[in-house]
Amino acid sequence: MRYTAFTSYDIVLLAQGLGVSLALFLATTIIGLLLGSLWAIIRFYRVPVLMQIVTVFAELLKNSPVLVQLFLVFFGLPAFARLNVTPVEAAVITLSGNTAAFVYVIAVSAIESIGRDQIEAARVSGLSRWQVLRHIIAPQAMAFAIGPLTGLLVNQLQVTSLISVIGVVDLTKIGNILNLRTLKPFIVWAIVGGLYYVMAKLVAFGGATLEKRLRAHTAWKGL
Amino acid sequence: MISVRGVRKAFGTATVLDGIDLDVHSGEVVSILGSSGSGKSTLIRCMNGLEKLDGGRITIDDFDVSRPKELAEARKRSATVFQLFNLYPHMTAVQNIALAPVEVLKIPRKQAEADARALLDSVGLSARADAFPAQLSGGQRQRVGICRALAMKPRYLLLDEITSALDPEMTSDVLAILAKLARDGTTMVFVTHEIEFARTISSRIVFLDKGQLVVDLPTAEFFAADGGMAKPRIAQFLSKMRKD
Amino acid sequence: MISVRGVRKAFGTATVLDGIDLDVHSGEVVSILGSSGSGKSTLIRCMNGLEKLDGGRITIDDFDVSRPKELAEARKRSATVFQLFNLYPHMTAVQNIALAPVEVLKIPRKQAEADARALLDSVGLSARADAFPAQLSGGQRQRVGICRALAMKPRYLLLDEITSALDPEMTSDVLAILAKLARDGTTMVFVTHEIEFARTISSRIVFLDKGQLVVDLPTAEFFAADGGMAKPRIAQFLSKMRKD
Amino acid sequence: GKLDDIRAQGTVRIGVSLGGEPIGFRDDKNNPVGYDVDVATMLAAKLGVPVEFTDVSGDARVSMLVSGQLDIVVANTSATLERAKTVNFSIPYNRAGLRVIVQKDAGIAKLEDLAGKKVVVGRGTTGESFLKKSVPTAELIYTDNFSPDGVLLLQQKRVDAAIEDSSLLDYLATKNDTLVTLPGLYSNDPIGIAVAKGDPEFVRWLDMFVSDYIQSGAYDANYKKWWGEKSNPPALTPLW
Amino acid sequence: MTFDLTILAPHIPFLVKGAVLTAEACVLALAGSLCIGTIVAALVTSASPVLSRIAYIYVDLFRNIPFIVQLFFFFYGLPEIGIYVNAFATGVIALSIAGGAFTSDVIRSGILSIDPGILEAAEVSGLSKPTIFRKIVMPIALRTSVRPLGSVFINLILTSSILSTITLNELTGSAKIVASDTFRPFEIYAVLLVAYASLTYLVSLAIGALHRYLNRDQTEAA
Ligand SMILES: Nc1ncnc2c1ncn2[C@@H]1O[C@H](COP(=O)(O)OP(=O)(O)OP(=O)(O)O)[C@@H](O)[C@H]1O
Ligand SMILES: Nc1ncnc2c1ncn2[C@@H]1O[C@H](COP(=O)(O)OP(=O)(O)OP(=O)(O)O)[C@@H](O)[C@H]1O
Ligand SMILES: [Mg+2]
Ligand SMILES: [Mg+2]
Repeated sequence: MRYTAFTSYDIVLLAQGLGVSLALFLATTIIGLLLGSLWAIIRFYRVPVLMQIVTVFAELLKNSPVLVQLFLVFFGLPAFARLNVTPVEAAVITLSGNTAAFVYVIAVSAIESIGRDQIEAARVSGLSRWQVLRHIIAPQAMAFAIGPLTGLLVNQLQVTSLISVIGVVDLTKIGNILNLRTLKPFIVWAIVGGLYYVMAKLVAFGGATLEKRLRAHTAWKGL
Repeated sequence: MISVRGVRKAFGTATVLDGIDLDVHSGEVVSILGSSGSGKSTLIRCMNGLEKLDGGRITIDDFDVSRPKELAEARKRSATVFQLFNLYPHMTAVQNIALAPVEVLKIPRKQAEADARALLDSVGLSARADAFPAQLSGGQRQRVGICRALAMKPRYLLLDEITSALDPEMTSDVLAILAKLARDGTTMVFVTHEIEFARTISSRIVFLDKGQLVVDLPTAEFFAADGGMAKPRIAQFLSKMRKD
Repeated sequence: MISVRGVRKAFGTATVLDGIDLDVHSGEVVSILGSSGSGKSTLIRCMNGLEKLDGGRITIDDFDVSRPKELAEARKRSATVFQLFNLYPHMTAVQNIALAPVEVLKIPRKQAEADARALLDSVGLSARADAFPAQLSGGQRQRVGICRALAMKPRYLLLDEITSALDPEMTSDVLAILAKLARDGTTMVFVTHEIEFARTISSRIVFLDKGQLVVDLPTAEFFAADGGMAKPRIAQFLSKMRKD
Repeated sequence: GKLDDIRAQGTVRIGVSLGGEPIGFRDDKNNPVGYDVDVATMLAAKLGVPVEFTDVSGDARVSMLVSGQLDIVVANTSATLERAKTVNFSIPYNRAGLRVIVQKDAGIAKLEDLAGKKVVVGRGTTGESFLKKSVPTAELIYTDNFSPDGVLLLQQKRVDAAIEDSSLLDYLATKNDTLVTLPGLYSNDPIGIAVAKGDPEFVRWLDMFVSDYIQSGAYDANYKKWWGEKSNPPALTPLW
Repeated sequence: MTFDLTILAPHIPFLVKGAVLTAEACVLALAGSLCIGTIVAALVTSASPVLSRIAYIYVDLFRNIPFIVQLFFFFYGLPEIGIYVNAFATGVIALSIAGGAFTSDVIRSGILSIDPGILEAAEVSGLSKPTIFRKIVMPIALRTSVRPLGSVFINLILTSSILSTITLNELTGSAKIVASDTFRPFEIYAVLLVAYASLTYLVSLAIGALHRYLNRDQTEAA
């Protein structure tokens, strides 16, 4: 009765799961990065009211479990707001918001890591706040942020696995399915873990390359 | 014209500027002398709107630097060279200099960078134009800082101890450049410790002591035995000058 | 004794020090003059082991600074004041000064902090002892940097343009302190742009030009018309000095 | 009503549990198969629309009904009074009993022997509440999915016993010679089709469907298909 | 759909027990990952190629493999080679190791943004490398990285909910049980949200205070 052998169909299934995870990760990362940066900019400009809202909202998002947020969006929106959301929509909404909240925190501390003296020099030469942000702060903040950001994205990549509970068939869910069928957890999780590892490596590699470029001006000699 | 009226500035409980009045008319070169910690840098920082005043008013060409809108105008007309250079570490010398001209004055990048190179050349730095600040010697950084201010072709130049890291050769080169700018009508406010320098270049000298402006005299009068020198505080200050 | 033998140092393709030989005997005070970018700071950085030599050898009291073990010994005997101060931004003035005595010399913290306050007092900074670097004026930071080096009671002092941010009053105070240390036998290597300063304090003057040591003479000879002044490069350099 | 909604939306979204054979699992092509899957397929056929399966586990199956993410759940759901407060059940289309599986060398011969032993239960299953009541001193070890987590714990001898549906455990015992099942069946739970509250007519239609399923002989055939020709399908009473 | 929290009243003690377990695991894991993270960051930025290589491999491995896979490996995998560790210890160790990888990354970033001149000043004053690291590098690095560190810690707390999969009835595990007892998932989720938010908010507050303390020189006069 039990089909414990691995078949070629499993590869198709893994590929599908990988595709779903990857697509979801990319979509939520892009939205999250944009949204999180936007929030940080709002804070940088000290836009009244909006800034407070953003702070509270980001606090809320990053301080609660993604799983719970996911449930609230997926079950809550239809039940309380009469808005029907598909599992994929719910996943995109939740994960984007969550990523954005953490991006916001990183962006804020990166902005703060830049010496006040430089900002002063730039302001005095007549650069507007926006120009200071773009030419002085952003490039250096990026160099600072790229480390934590890579860490965050790698983490978010794994967080995408939570969405299987609302029926999105992502890579982790595929792992579960195969594990259940074959009862060979080590092979299955080694393969699934390996795939996540490869995806994460790509993210980390991108981060490291970017960081090297952004830190061209300082040579860290090591301690 | 730069007008400073009754300016007060305190950090916490320490009053650093205590009712400063000072007018700098167009074309004038005014030197600010005073001992370390007397508030010279702070006064400069107030003039370009980096510190919030705790009292009084500063205008540049009638633009009040306490008002954000007017401050932007004031800053377009003035440029500052900082005591500690404050270069952008992620940009090369040329990029440091060209940034504001491109962004604020909307000069095409090509042009701005060519101008920057010309400026660097005039202070003997053409060979280091593409180095990052961390790769420059102290004096080289200071020269980049000076070029960065000059690139804005400002009407008003605020200079905070710009010769501190310069050797005598370089100092005289930079002075020559500034003297030429002064002849062309650029108004300058100098903070300096080099009294001879002040004597050579400035038309007026003011003396700060513990946040108060105790002397404000034309250069000749300041150094006259019956002028500034008559004040004991200044006589004491000047007497400590190396006798050379 | 500090011995520099055939030292070469290049950044990329640019040779910054090109075969330097220099001996500084115990009790001597040697000034290094030279134009901006001539390699003065780099030479100091080589002496305290911050730059890897591309050639040659430097020893302090016979400890080779290229060997990690010996470098530690060399550093215990020497102290450096930096051109750009390099204060620890997260520590107050007192903490900046007391750190190394506590950690390296194992002086009890209480004692070390009391010593630090005494030092600060001697440079007129007792009121700012508990301020962070960001809250200090340029000259104040420089004085903290000087105190930090003195707190180690070093046999060898390496000083890179320590007076650049000091006003004349302060300069003469600091000089007095250093002169006393020199009398007590501290060996010093100065980098300076102030020729008069060099003339007053140093027993020997060396002149760097484009990474080469072109002159090494006792002070009196250096300034003698038939000594250093006879060399055109130096005459040119000195002639640019402000005539005062 | 719901019937019209389903026809209007063109497919029926049915939640099934693919957590263990023969109720629901995946074949070598990873397609859902099993007893429940067959029931759901028949149900969709009677509705006249194609089916869209979602693999649901644990408490999500109830939540997804309530929030309207699923139309129907055919997921081996025991029809308890507690659950009936939240969702509606059809008449039973199957029955299941709780069984206990133990390590051969653990010295457990009857239910009472579980006292003080480590027993695997699924969070929120009927097995959990049964054991809490009948052997309060047993040490419960919670997993979200009996398979594979509970199975691994048993295989690694880190627990003494487990309580689950007989269908799963009987199969497991035949595969592991260190494990045996206790003879008793500790319940006879009705398994019902669950739907959201608020549409009695739809429940009535489902009752008719199950009655038809039983009477037409489809039940017998389906049961024997999955539990073997020699098995005895539990007696089910049609309403209609 | 009604929303009635009073239903949960009888289950509160049970949930509190779960929350306490979560808190215990998290406090231990936070301390663990801070220790590991600091040491690893020191190794990564050290001048020794061997040490930094080793540290790099550690970070690489534990940051890039999903936590749940690591956890399963520790809990279900190690027994296969004869290593039995109980669920709680497994959870704390796994969290510390994974958290340590993320922590070290953040600290490394902070270290790299320190002005090299400051380190040179420390070096020439004869301070030993460990002292420089303790007294200069770490305090300055922490100044800039407290906030991202806060995020990592918060993430760690939230990640601890995965421990429910290795039989621990921490907050999430208990909530799942209560949810299936009461069939009131919304109320449970709401409680869960508040519970985790409170736990993490405590961390946020502490981080905020620490941030202000470490950056006190940036504000105007003391
Ligand atoms: N890290 C570096 N990378 C590349 N070039 C460097 C680096 N550090 C210094 N240089 C170059 O080496 C030369 C010597 O620098 P050094 O700092 O020794 O000069 P200096 O004599 O101290 O000058 P100043 O009086 O201006 O301080 C300069 O041309 C400088 O640009
Ligand atoms: N952010 C700050 N917080 C507290 N005190 C400050 C701050 N900035 C400056 N001060 C203090 O204000 C006083 C005046 O500083 P200022 O920088 O104006 O001095 P200065 O005249 O430029 O001295 P120098 O010649 O040494 O550069 C000093 O005592 C300094 O310690
Ligand atoms: Mg100043
Ligand atoms: Mg130098």
